[in-house]
Amino acid sequence: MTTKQSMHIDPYEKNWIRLSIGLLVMFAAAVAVAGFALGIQVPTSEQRVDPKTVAEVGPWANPGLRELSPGKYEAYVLAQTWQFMPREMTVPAGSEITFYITSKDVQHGFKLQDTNLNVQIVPGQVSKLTITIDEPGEYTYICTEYCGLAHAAMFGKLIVE
Amino acid sequence: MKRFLLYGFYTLLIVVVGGAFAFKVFQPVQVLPRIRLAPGFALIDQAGERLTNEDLRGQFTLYNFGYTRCGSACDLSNQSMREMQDKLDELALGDIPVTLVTISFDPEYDTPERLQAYAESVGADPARWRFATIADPSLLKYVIGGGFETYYEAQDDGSFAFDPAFVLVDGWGIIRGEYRYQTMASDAERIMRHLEVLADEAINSKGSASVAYEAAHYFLCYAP
Amino acid sequence: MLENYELSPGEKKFIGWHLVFGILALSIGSLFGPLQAFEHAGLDLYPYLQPLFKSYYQGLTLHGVLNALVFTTFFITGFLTLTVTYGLTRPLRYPKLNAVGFWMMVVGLVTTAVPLLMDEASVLYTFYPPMQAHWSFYLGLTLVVVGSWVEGWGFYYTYYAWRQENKGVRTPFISFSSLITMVMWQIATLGIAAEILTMLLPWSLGWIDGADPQLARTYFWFTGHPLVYFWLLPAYISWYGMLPKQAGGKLFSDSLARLAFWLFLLLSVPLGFHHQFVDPGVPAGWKFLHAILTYSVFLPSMLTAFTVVASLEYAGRQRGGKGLLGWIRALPWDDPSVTAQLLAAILFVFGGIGGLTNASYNVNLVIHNTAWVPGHFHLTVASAVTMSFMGISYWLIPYLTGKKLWKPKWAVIQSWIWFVGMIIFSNAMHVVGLLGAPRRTPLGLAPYIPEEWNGHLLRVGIGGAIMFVGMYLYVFIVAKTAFAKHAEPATVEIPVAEAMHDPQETPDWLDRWVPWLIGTVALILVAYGPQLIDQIANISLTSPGFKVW
Amino acid sequence: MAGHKDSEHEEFHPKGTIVVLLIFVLTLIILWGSVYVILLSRGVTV
Repeated sequence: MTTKQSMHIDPYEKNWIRLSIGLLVMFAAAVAVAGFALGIQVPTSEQRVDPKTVAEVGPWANPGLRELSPGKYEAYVLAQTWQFMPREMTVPAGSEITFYITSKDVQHGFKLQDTNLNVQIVPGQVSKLTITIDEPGEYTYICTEYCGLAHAAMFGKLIVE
Repeated sequence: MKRFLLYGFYTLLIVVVGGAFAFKVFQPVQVLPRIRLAPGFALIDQAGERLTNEDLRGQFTLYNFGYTRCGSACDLSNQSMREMQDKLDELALGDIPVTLVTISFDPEYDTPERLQAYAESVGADPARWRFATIADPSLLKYVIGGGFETYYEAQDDGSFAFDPAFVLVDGWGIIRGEYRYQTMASDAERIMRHLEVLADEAINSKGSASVAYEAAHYFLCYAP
Repeated sequence: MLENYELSPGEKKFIGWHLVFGILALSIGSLFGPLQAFEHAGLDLYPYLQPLFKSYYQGLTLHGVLNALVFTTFFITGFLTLTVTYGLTRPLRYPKLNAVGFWMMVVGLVTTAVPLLMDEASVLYTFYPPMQAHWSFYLGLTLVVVGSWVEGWGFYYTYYAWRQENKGVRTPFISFSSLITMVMWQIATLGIAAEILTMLLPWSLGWIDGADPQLARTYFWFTGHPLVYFWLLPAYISWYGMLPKQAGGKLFSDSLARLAFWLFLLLSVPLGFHHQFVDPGVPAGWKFLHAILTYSVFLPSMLTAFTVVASLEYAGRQRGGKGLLGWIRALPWDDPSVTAQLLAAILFVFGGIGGLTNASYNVNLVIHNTAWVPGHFHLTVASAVTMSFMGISYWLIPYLTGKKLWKPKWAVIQSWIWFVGMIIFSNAMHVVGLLGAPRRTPLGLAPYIPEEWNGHLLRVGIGGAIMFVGMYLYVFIVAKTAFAKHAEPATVEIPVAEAMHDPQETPDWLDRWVPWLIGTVALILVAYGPQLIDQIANISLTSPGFKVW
Repeated sequence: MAGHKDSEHEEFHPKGTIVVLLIFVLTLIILWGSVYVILLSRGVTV
């Protein structure tokens, strides 16, 4: 070829690219700080269970909130069409709660309103996440994934006293 | 020359990325996750001897939790412990000893004598499987509930509601496996496989080979 | 050379059929939009539709599948047929191959529509197992996708033939970008193909007892996010390659436009885990990796923003616009096609901001599975994409039919109506999502609605109603144009923007496929390979199917 | 030919574009930042 080949980039555009990259790096840093320094994390992979038997044996046969030691709780939650088991839990303010959530039928979602607890519930998988709630009040947990006709009616309450 | 360097750089890049990729896919090394530190404790065992977490350093320890008046609720858990106790010799663990510890959460009733009798009734080999507890119930709650994160609670009729969980701890006192509920494989099978994986790491991760094990942790090459 | 080229009547007809099916799907799918919006506002009309339509979810599934999957795929394959052939100034190499692809898509559409209309597949457009639709639903979707592949192969043959005739010439931009779009689509849809063919189809036919819902999600989102780019890139083709000309200017930077498209090919696929940030079966490290990769695909969109706005500024100044921002007023706002695309771009700004929020790893926890998400994608697929396609069809349909657009003034008004409705609707959805309202939920029936949501839900209904008017005004204008008996004949020139610099001067590596394809495959292998292999090796087909609607 | 186009290009500085895009960036930072603040205010999730 005889024509001159060059990557012509307008100086204004060059600066725009720099600015864009800088902006994205800044956002990524903010996210990493929140995630890895402050400990606001997303769920990671847990154990796998058999959705056909999970509601019959083991902790989800008798789902609910249990005190491990003072101020430390675990909550086994079973999602099914179209309710959460249990429907209501009560903990003292300042408690650390570890949720173990699974489904015995279709996919569901679990979102504890006004907190960062928000997970997908996939049959065969256990969604595990730990939170600490300091503020007393009634926190609703709702199903956030379409799970059938009465999906809108699927919710429960966590009472923090 | 510049071109040569560039190709060298590309080759290196391909080797590194390809190597990392192959490592993750073929998983020549598998490990268990380092979950968190196991709690410290000082228990009294069935022979009336002190058993502390420090005594169990340098060996693998498998904990489960129960009580002697348990009845059939503990059968499954005890059977699994018994099965593992009997098969320990068949596992490739090098010279690393394994201790099974059952911690009772019923100290009021479970005196060393009763633990001794219970141990005999479930076929425990005293050299391998120890039964122990702490007299102070609130301390016990912090160890089992707070530290091992395993639930138990006294009921009105004197029995206990509890989770038949297992916890696997390595020689540094780090929890490497928690078996809280029935997963796709049976607990005993998984735990024995995991013991071998732990032993493999403890024996082989020395010198330059330790890089491979650290990589396995980094790439989450966890044994299923 | 472009000015003299004219598509054959057969080709025009062929493209026209794509639009007919696409817009037909859109006009049926959009019927359900206001029903959902009204439901949120407290007015449930579904009981009155019995027994024709059984439930909110049947409506929602039809809305999603017909609008987001069917309308887009038909419109895009049709539009790309035009940009490939017109850009290359040569007819399709094997028109029969493309025809086969098209009719496969039509058969697929019908096969999908039947179970949808019979309420046998109310599984929404993500069809997550173990919710189980009738097998014909999965088969139909497969046919639509494979049909689009076949049309893509037709494009490749055409390109290859052109390349033989034109060695050393830069591929004309609109064809170049169309081909990249199609290649990206074909790589991306491998995920959904694997999901349906190896799992859902045999499972819905009863050949295997269970599905693995987690693996299915991973397969689905392998396709699911690049799917968004498959919708978006044709709009970008128009924004880069056509809109500057329509506005009276030139493409500001041809080489950066090409680079942006290569980056879209490279980065569109390996980031699907950002839809699975809250999934229990994916390790957090992989989620973070995909968050970073999603950030990097934001970069070509930033490039696009600059190049497109600069091209428009140039156009505005050519038209006499003065001052820092006076050029905006000087743009041809009386041209319905331009107006639609400009408004689409404005809405897309907010879609982009929301999208970046969604992609931000833990920030996603705040809005995952809330009404924010449909609020967001109505700004992307239902604004940036749909409005651009509306704008395109305002010149494309006159071009194909030879009839003048019916009342261009009304077409301008139509764009503004949609724009206003969308602002009200999407803003309300974002806000109510931040407050915690779940997506995919008939909120009028939910027993847990706090008082503070109600005002926003009312706005959802109002916005939906305005958009409804906008949508059917569009359908009306388009139908009026296409089926007019005594229309004025139109002589439409396909708008193809010149670049400020001769494309022949752009570097050679911007016109070479092999290195970019290798890079794309390598990046996908790194970002997806290990997790996919993990999940496939540990597959547990334990979930039987459920029909829960 | 090429020289002519270059000179034509030199005359055009997309200053208005920069203004438009800076408004965009500002909006982006404000909106994104507000969600980020909500995240931080809701406490730790491990």
